[in-house]
Amino acid sequence: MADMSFPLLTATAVLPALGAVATAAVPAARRTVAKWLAFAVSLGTLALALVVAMRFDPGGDRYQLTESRSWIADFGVRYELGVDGIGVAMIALTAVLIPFVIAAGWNDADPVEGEKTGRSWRPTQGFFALILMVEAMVIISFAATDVFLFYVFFEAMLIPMYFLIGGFGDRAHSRGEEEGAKQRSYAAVKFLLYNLAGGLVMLAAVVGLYVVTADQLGEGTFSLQQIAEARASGELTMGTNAERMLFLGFFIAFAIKAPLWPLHTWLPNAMGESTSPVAVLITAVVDKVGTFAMLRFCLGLFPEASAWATPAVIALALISIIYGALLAIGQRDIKRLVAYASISHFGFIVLGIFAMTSQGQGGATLYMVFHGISTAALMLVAGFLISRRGSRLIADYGGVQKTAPVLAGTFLVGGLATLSLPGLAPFISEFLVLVGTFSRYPVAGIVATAGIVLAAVYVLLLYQRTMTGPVEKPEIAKMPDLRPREIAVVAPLIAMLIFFGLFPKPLTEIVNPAVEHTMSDVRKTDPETAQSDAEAAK
Amino acid sequence: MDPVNYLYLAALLFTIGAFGVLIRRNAIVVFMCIELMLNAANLTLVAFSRMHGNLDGQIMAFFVMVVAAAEVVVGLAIIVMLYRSRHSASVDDASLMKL
Amino acid sequence: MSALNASPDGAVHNLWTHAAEAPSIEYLQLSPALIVLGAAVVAILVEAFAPRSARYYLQVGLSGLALACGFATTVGLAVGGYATDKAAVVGIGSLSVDGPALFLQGVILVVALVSVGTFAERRLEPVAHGARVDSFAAQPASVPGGEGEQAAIKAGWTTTEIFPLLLFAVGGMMLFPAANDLLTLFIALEVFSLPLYLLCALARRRRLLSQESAVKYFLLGAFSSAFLIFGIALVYGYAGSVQYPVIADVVDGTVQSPSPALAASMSNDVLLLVGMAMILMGLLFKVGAVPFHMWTPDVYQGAPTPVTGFMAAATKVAAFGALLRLLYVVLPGLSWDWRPVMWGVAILSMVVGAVVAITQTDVKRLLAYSSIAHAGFILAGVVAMNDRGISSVLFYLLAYSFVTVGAFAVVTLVRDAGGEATHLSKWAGLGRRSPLVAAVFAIFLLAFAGIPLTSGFVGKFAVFAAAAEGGAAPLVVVGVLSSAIAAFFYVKIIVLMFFSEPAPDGPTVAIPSVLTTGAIAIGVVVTLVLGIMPQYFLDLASTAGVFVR
Amino acid sequence: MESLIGLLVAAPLLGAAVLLCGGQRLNRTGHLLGTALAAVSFVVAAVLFFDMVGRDTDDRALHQHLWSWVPVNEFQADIAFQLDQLSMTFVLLITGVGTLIHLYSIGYMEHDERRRRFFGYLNLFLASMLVLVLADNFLLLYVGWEGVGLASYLLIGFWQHKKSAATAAKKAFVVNRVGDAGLAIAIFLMFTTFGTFAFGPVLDDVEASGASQATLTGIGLMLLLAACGKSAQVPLQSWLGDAMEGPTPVSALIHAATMVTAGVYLITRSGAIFNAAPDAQTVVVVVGAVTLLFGAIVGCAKDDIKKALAGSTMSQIGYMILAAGLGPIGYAFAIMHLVTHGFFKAGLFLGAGSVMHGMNEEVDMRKYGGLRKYMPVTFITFGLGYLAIIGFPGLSGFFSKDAIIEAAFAKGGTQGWILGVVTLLGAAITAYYMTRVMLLTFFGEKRWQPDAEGNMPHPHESPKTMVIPMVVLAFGSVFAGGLFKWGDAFVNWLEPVTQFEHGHPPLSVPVITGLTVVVLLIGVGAAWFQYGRAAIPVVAPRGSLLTRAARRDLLQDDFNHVVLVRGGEHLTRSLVYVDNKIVDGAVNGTAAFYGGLSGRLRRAQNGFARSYAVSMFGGAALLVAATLLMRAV
Repeated sequence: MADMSFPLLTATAVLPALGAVATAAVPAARRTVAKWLAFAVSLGTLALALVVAMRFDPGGDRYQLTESRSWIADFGVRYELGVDGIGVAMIALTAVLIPFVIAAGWNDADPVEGEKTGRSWRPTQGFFALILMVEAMVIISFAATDVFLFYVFFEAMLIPMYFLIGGFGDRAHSRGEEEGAKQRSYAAVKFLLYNLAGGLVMLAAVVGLYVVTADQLGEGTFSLQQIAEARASGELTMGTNAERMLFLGFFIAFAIKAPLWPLHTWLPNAMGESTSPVAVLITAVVDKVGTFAMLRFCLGLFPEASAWATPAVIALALISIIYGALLAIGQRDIKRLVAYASISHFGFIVLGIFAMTSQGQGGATLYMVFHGISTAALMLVAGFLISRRGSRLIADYGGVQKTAPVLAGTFLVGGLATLSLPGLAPFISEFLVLVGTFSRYPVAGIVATAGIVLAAVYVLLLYQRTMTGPVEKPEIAKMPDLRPREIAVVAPLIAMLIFFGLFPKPLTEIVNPAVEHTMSDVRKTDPETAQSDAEAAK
Repeated sequence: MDPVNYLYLAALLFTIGAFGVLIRRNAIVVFMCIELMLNAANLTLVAFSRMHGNLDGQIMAFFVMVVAAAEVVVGLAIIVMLYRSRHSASVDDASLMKL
Repeated sequence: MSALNASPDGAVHNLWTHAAEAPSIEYLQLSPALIVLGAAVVAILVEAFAPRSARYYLQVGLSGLALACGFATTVGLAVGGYATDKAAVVGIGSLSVDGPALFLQGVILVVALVSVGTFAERRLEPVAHGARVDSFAAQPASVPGGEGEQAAIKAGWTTTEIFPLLLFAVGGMMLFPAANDLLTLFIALEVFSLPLYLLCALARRRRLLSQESAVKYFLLGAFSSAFLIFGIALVYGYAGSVQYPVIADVVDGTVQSPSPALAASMSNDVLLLVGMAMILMGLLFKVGAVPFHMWTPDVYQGAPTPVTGFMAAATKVAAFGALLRLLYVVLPGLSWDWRPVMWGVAILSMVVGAVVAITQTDVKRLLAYSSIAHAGFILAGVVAMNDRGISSVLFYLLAYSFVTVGAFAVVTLVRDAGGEATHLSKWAGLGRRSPLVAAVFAIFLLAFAGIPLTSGFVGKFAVFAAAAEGGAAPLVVVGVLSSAIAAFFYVKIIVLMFFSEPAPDGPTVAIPSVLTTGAIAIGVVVTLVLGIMPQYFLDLASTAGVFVR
Repeated sequence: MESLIGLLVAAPLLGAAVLLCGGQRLNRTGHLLGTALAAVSFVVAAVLFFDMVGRDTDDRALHQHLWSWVPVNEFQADIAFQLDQLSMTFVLLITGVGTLIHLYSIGYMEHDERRRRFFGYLNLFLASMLVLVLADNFLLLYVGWEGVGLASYLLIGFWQHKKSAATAAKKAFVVNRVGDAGLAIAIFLMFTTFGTFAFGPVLDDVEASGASQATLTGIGLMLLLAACGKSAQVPLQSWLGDAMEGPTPVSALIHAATMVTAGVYLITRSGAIFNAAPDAQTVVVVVGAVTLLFGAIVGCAKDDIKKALAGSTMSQIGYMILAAGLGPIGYAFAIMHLVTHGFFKAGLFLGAGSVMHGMNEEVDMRKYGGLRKYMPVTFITFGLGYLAIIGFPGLSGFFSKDAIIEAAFAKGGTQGWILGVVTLLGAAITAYYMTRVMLLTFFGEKRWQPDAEGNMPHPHESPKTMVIPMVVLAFGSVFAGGLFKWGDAFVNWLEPVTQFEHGHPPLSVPVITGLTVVVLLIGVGAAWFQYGRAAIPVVAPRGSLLTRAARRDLLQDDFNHVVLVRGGEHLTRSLVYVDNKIVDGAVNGTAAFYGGLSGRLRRAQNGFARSYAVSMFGGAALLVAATLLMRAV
């Protein structure tokens, strides 16, 4: 099944990895070279990702562009790559966002003057190298169809992320440079340990999976397809409890990454302390691995257990939606506000996944993509704002749109996307998730709908407090508007939001078949409508 | 007489030695106690050798003695070194490293 | 001796009749150990007769050569099939040359070879009176700070005895996992322990700490070996022999026509159980498992760092090898009795090691505690009681030993006026000042933490998988949780190195010679290769993972 | 012809895009472009209208399918337009009035440096509003629905430097969001019930769909909730008053003529569902009745001319909702009143704007007085609008409102009587407060006050661009009703879409008409009695309890403030505390726990070799004991 043609997916992942190495190797004095190199590499990766999207045939097999080599035969681990529509969408999202992240973070990692460091200390090179490294690892984990392979990169990507968060926070901190550094390393450690703990729980489950397969199939395997086939043919039957334990092991790890209430508290710290491009990287790219993995691994490997856990998961998702939104309203810090908003949105994604309807899961997938874009837009503009004023506190702003109308305008568009205004992309995904949920769990659907009202509240509160009102503070009176580089970063994002808001078909076309497969994994079909009942009755 | 008694004696010696290690401060004495434990082992070996009627035990006893001798060499060297540098052979004084 | 217990009846008579004919010794299979021990003897002669000026070079050359040859022959034997189908019990039944033995001997030899580099390193210490010196005392016998020491330093003396000591230790360690009877086990233990006691005492800086560590190590080590030998005596009393196969038969009760004495003693399980427990204690002491771990932090901290690295790596390898053979060859029949105990020890080691390490402030102590936790992880693999258990432990030891040697080698580089700056506060901001060293150390830490793409992760997975297969799922859970705790302090160091401002009086990173650089490089390479492309070594471990019986 | 429909939307959309992204260089010409594009849209509408009239009644509806929007197997949403008589009516109203308001704004916003953006927003509004009325499925309608919400948000908050404006804008959007949520849920229900939400399949044959009565009622109520949000009906009316913070043309276009009537459109459009769900209809009628009184009462108490008019808007829309709730006997009249109201209310607002323009943006009517001499045109046009809204016989308001009152009576039974009386009462109050406005503003002696800068206002007639629209609208206010009534032209025009059945009121039509005229005169008389003769204090007297309540929008705003705003603040604040101290506290607590444990455990490592020996010895003992124990058990 694995066509041994050109390993496109591997190439897509390897290119940024090599780029990372090259970028890191650029001499300390040649910062600009490193920046352009990294940017070029990210564009190259984008090109490859687009080729992947082109080569992908929505009508074809479930997994395409597959590669399969033996890796650690001893554990039955194979280097198996392959993408379904969802994978393609996520890889494309990653590849699209990274160039923006790099461009937005252009000057975020320039070394501070008067910092006594060794000759070979190269923060800028490191920054961009780490970003590319994360991209490579994320792409692999989106493409991996071998559980172990996925796990390896799911865990490994924590390390570069950890350095990005801990090493390159906002220079501006409301409570001074010193406190800032402390907060930053706290956030980084919290991020790493929280996710590592989740990952280790998952490791136990992975070991368990290995034992189960080894026990029943003679030799252990982690290949999604093999396991699926074995289950289908009845060779492999997990005991109910075993399956549930394994499911929990996986789910907890993903719920932390996603993050789902009550395992979310690392996100506000991480997003708050890191520079906004890194924050985008966290919430728009890395966290998506969690929700993606729920869709592919939790449902794919443990359908019965997923069905068993659905009520609880939906409850948690609903809590996340409402809780996240309410906390976002209560925040004083712009970035933390966006973080809590993201928590609310991840609630929607999880809700859609576990609604187990094609609208819900399709919507969830689109949600991952669109939330990525919209958060990127909002967060990056917020970053530009913060870099101008040197403060993250909402109270330090007001009346910005008088002095920097373009900044305010783009910020508003980002905000409107976040509250999923119709006509912008997120609306479609959110509506699909809600419809999908409602058609199976009406009450849950209605509760979740309350989330859209709250979203309006926190977004517009933020806009009102920062952008409108009289200009009272001198820093704002002389605040410059967006620079060309910054406009170049935001404009395409907004364009994408509008385009997909009106014409999401390119995405839905590749996502729908994949969702059908997932639905068949969990042996679910969409609920019947009264209409069709009536027709059936006739 | 019943060789089992030798076992009891050996066990007694071993226990005495062990407790000596636990309660005595002087490094030399502690070391002597360890030697005592080794000899208790020797006694046991010999006794069992006798009971089983093969010579393995006795031969091993010789080995143990040699080992003990070697330990004396090394041990005394170390203890003397300790004594010279701190003018005390108390084990408890050597407690710079803790926690 | 095989002749002796071949026929339990009429022992005295046999002694005479059999002593006449010379026993046959399989020199080929024994050659690795013989080479090393022989070289050790030669090294002593060098100490005796070679002029001071020449000794250093002679010793380094000799040790390096000997260890290299030893490794070569080991590989040769393995290739020659002595690890698998030609595996045999040799030396009149006292040693067994088989897969695990050769594998572990190979590991020990390479570790030792690398350690020779760190032992011989002379670039780190500041030049004393025009002489480049290593990190060992000029004249150990002299009083610290006394004029004797001053004179020795002025004379530019160095303790070249470390090399023969190292060789003896290595020889003992090679015999330890190969020992096929309890006596050899005991002898080998002493042969590698005694030199280590001495090596611990030889630090050039902070000699009081060094001596203290030596005393503690010696007393406690002797204490534990006393238990060991007493346990051996009891088991001998039970089985009437110290040969593994024989004891195994007796334990399984499959011995044909036992003599009346044996029949009598066999009926008394208490002998066996108590003896077994004491022997286990002796071995667990060497691997540094809770509650026999307390020497580890002090000794690791006080001993000269190159010695610590060697000891931490090689001793664990040797001791776990012996433990495996004992449990898998001699006592499988008793597994119902010792498995629960070992479970407890494993859990304790994992948890205590990880938890106590959190609050450590000295790099070497911290690594010591982490080694305790790792002993716990390895024990989890040991108690699996299946083939994968053996191979996973072998692989883990391979991975762990190189990470350890490398890590301690890095520790030797970070120095300030007082020698090595081992206090963590000194490491603040190291990443800013010398990113390369910090990055390398970070890699080792991540490997300790078991992050994917490092050898540590593969090892951990192998061990846990074996344990889970062996029905020890709870151990896996505990292991996972304690590795989560452990991750905390590994991360703490990384934070310190990269994210905190460099201390004004921070240490400098010495530029080492090729010796240490090589050691560290090898460590990094092995760590990454075993992390990314482990297949070959896993195969090696699993083919080697069969004991000869 | 179909292809033209897209153009209706495209023109203003293009305008919005160009004006908002164009940047400074368009500052000088932007407003002209915006107005021109609005006019284009109107012309296209006219063309389509005459084409439609040209075709015979049954195939007047036009369809334009642009592209498939969101296809996820069952769930199929298209970007497709449907132009039938109902849509057509709205399109004409929107583009027509819209164009006039654009024209008016040229003058009104002359001195605002952000005029370009203002016109951009106006165009955006037109586009969204047209999408709303042209959509052929509820999801696309939803897009327009929130689109106008956005435009209204931007325009209310146009003077963002005023805190009050920003707040009002946010309030409007959020309150509307509540309604939007209702619309969303209605769509969910439709999807789960009919498997689609396109107008055709859903509305054509509701009975056959096998949908339960409960479901239909649910859908109806959710639609009503949406309507309440958009059309400022009780209980979601609170935003409309504050919305007057926006520039007056906005109030005229969005918050009088077009957007606020979207609710009426929604209910009329989905009439099929309401017809099948009588309970829902009853609720609609009740909401309408309550609101028409509520708004009227509020209108009586306000001294701010725009707020007074806002109250009246609420109440007039109450009429429409009520009519729509009556079912087939009411739909047509609802729409008819909607159109006429569009004319005269827009006219009134523009007049108000013109007055404010002349009075240094003063809005307090108590500081007006005697303006008829100074701004004659404004006076006349405003006056005509006034006569129209109070339903002076012969003017358009008279016909449309009278029709609704008849229909209300025709509902039959006690319901019919109650509704009839309510509508009559409403008519009386309307007459009262509108007369009050008229008197306070244009009659009596000057009560002008210097503004903040201390310079006295010297009122003057507004510029041409402002006057023309007022005049045009005045014409509409006068004649529209008559034209519509002429041979029931309007009813027949809408009949194919909304159905129509003649209601039979218990009283004969002339009687009802008589009654209306009577209550009208009563209202006017009362107002003259109070404000016509006596001098008016510049500072409002304390007034009766009701008056004071009415000034504060009958206290429902205070209710919202206390319950929702304050409550919400407390909730969020406490949740933040919970998140930091409890949820996150658990995390940090675990870390702290291990730290403490570690600190305690490491004390065992006390540095004394002998104590280490003890632990070894103990360990050995344990080992032995354990092994023996294992054997024992």
